[in-house]
Amino acid sequence: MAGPDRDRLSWYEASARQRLDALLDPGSFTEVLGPAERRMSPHLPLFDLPRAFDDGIVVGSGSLDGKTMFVAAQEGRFMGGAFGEVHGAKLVGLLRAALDVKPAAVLLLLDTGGVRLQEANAGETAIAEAMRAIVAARAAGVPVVGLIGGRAGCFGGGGLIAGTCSRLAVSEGGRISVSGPEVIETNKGAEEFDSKDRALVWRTMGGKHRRLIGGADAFCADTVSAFREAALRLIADAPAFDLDTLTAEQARLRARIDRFGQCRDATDIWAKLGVNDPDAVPAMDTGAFDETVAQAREAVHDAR
Amino acid sequence: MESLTFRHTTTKPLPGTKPQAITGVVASGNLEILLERVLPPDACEVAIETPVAGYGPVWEAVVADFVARAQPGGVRISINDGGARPDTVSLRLLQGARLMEA
Amino acid sequence: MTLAEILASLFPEGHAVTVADGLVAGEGPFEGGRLRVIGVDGDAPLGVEGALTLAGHVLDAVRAGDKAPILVAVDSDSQRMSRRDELLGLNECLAHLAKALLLADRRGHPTVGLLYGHSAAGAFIATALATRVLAALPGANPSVMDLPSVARVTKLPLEKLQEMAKSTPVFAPGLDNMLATGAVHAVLDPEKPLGPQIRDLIAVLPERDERDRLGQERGGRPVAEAIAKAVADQIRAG
Amino acid sequence: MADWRGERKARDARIEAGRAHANGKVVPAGDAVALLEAVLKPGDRVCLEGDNQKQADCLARALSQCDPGKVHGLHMVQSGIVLPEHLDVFETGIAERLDYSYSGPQGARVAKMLYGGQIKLGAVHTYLELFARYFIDLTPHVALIAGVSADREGNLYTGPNTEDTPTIVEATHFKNGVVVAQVNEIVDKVPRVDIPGDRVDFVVEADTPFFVEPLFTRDPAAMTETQILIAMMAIKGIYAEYGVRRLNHGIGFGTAAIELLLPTYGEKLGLKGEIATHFALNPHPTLIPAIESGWVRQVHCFGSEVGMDRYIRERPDVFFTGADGSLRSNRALCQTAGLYACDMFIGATLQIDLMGHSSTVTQSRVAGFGGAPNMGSDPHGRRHPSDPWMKAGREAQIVGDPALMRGRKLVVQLVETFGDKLVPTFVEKLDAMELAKKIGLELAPVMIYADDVTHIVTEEGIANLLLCRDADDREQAIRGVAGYTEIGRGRDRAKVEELRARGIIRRPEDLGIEPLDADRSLLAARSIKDLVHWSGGLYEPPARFRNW
Repeated sequence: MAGPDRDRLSWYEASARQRLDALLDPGSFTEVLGPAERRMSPHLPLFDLPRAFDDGIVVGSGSLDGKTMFVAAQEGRFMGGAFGEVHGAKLVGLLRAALDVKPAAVLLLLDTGGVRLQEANAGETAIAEAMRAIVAARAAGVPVVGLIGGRAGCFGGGGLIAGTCSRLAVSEGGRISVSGPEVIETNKGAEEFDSKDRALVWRTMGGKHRRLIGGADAFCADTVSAFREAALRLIADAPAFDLDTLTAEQARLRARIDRFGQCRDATDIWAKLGVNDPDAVPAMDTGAFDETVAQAREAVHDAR
Repeated sequence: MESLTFRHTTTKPLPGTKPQAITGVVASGNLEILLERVLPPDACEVAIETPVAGYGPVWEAVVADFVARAQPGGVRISINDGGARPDTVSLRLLQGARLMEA
Repeated sequence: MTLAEILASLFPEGHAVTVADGLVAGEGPFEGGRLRVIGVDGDAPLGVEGALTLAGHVLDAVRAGDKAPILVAVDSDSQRMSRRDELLGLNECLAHLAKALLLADRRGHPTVGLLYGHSAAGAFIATALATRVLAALPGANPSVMDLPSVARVTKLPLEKLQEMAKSTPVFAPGLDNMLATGAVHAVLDPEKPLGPQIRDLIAVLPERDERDRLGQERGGRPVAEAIAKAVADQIRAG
Repeated sequence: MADWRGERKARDARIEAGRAHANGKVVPAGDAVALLEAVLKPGDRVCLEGDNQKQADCLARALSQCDPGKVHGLHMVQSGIVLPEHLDVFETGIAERLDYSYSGPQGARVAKMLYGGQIKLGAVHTYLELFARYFIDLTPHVALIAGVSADREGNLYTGPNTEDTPTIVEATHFKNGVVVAQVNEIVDKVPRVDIPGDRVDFVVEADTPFFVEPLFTRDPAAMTETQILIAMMAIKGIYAEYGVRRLNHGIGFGTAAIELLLPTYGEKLGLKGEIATHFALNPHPTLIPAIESGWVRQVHCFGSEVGMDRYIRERPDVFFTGADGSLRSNRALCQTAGLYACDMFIGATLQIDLMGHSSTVTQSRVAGFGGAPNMGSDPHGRRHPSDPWMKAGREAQIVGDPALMRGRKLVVQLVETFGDKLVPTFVEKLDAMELAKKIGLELAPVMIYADDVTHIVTEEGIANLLLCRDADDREQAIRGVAGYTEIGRGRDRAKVEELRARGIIRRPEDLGIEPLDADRSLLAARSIKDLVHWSGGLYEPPARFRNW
């Protein structure tokens, strides 16, 4: 295995543990309720499904540039990173502790398909608990920053958690959405959404679209170091959680719907945003894309 | 789910002092391996939970070869399997041993 | 109960709550002050416009500064499943609605959810589950996914799932299971006036999020509370 | 008086009948059925063009819609059974006999229809064999082919996917047959003439562009550590060992991993220019990093690959291109090149038995092998020496006069010991044998015969079968790399250690390879997007391979 060389380590490919190891200051990570404690799902055996020692989420504390961080990282390859009872409760416990301890920030390395169906009610409720705890931490002045670039994306309730964070960093591979492509296709037909058209999937919910419309605050190359730099930047610049922020968010989202509500495709939105060659956006490298983002005023805001 | 446990005696303890390590992910065709230095220095135990029934003899052979090669004395190894192929199991076991030796 | 019956029971002296495109908004006299009502009616899906409209009402209430309680009445579908909604950032809009409710709560508005029909997935999280206390009426039918769909995804026979659902509330749809999970705090009595029942809930609003404790007591979430507490304790201890 | 022009007259009559539906040579798509009913006669030998890549799909649909009362009992002689229509015609009686060589996606249905007697099978050929028989005893009466565009004279532009077309037209036109081409558009002037117009009798303007399967695109994101380990062993233990410069790769992930390791691992070993310089190979997207790093001098292609056209256009020093700039592929010539001009074939298979016979046929699927048996065989007609060929020959030689020794082609099977769903690759007996018995094939569908195989590479090691001196050596060499399959666990451990001492079996450590170094970070590209970047944006992958 390659060591945690954060400049080379692909966020998309890395495991939750590899991401944390490389993201934080070397050797600074302390896990709580780690795998040796074997706090595994009490429910998966009923479905004859294999369990994971950490139930697919790694939580603990560490430091980033010397500042204390609380961190949670979902493992997108175990049950699609989905929220089960133990998985969700670990996140909730971490967020609740943040309210008392007040670390410099909480970093959520989201990589999730949403709720784990085999434990759906527990997962759904845990997401609601997590959102309340995020709001409490933010109101107490602790920034909560989401980092999204894993293969499971950030779907279902995970998308709502992302929308609750102070700031979000996303890479090209990262997808943020409530209903997944397959779910839309299953319910509404392939005419509504052809989930096999992967270019369409990424145009509609991928990192570049989210960044351009202001659904995420930073766009990262697919390396751990890019996410680390973005996290440091975003922590220093996190909006407060108060009436002003939500009033601004209301106006921001309302304006988005007014302006782009008639658009059929992301490329129509990008054209309206002033992007010269919308069809060229998917192929742009990070540098070219950053220049494009700089032209879209919707991309920069404190309204979250 | 099928549970398997194999116990071996080794000629020496696994080098290094790291108390525990984990590698791999429970996913289709993959597995996670947790290693803990909690046994007497000449003992090794491997406990497996697998959703694929009927591969006991294969697991036994894979574990025996690993123990002969790595001599992981003192280590308890716990495996959550996601239906990994034997070569992947071997690779993860070796990766785990290397992590413990670090 | 229908929404009209609920409103009649809540506001015997009349009210100004209206429904448009499945979105509920308005207020009525309540305990010497007023009770604001927002919600989703008629099993309507919640999309980007609906979420912003409801959030707008909540933020207006916060700006009014009267700390009046807010009732979130819900009989909804799931989130609206469409390419357009996702293109426009449905996750932000739904999260914004939830944040508006959580802000109102923090600013002294008691928030009470009232589940009287269906609700599911993202719509459920953004509305009923974002209140301080969630009540339900008998016959309410919250779900994450219906059992036939669960059967399809998990590749387990429907009969087996139905059997498992009897002893394992953690995955099966329905009010009883959501109650056992702790997501729903209480079931109201439709035979009695709803106003006093809501008043009583507000009188004893839980200080902290106690849904995991309820889930533990009721057996629907056997380990969540202990896990969350263990994580919090250990990390506080450094 | 004997009539020496009977066939010629019959052809003229067919063309005359077809002219009723044509404006000159041009036939609208809507009249394709009527055209075919006019030019076809019951019992005709018909070549419906289609292989593992491009398909004359518009003409296939038209043929399947013909009236079985008018058109029936056809003898199909075609490379590929790929589209559903290729088999529909056997259900309706339009066709009766079949000689073919490849049937990837329709393999299961072919097996069922053979078993049910709906198809009278001649044989499952290799591509070259079938092409050869077009000129001897399976000459088509009518050929239905596909091109990109044509002018009104019938001059045909095939585009980068020329593939089988010249061979089919050669056999049909020059032996009194009728050639019908479907094209995506009729133009005033074609970009280049791939088939001269006087060889094309009718041109059908298709309703949709002809279908091409992106069969040679392997997503680096799906490559495993095991495949990388195997690729490392192949590079160090075979490519470098024999100095293989001229070669052909299969289409599996193992060879794709090799392509992606050349600019990284190969570079580290100092092998640039020493190995893998000249290929008979389709334009694999995974070859882009090696080309861009200057490893690859020349590539001749059987066909093209979806999304590679712009890239190829900009790399004429590497690929064969026409005056119009686009790729010129040719399956028959590239197969010949792979057979005679390459020192090595390396590719995967699904099953290998204890002798080393291999097949991709399973009990329920008759896949057909396309070109693999041509690539993966030792051509006894070869007369030019080369270092790898001579070295392999020396290793295999046991007795006799060294002056009369000839070389051997390296035929390497690159397999993981278990396939999907824990299905073992190594077996006592090939499923192909069982299938042959079940459906009454005279010849079991073996892809590569044991006596052609020189090496087997698995994650456990390399077995060099050239060095085996008897049947026991050979069986234990195979068992010795068969991992934890039943075959592998049934090895004679002492014998395997002896083979290792003789260099017949080589483990990763014998090659100086640490299995734990087999990491995805070694891949020159780890995603399709990386390949696009390597190509400078010239590679345009199909939507299904994108995640951006």
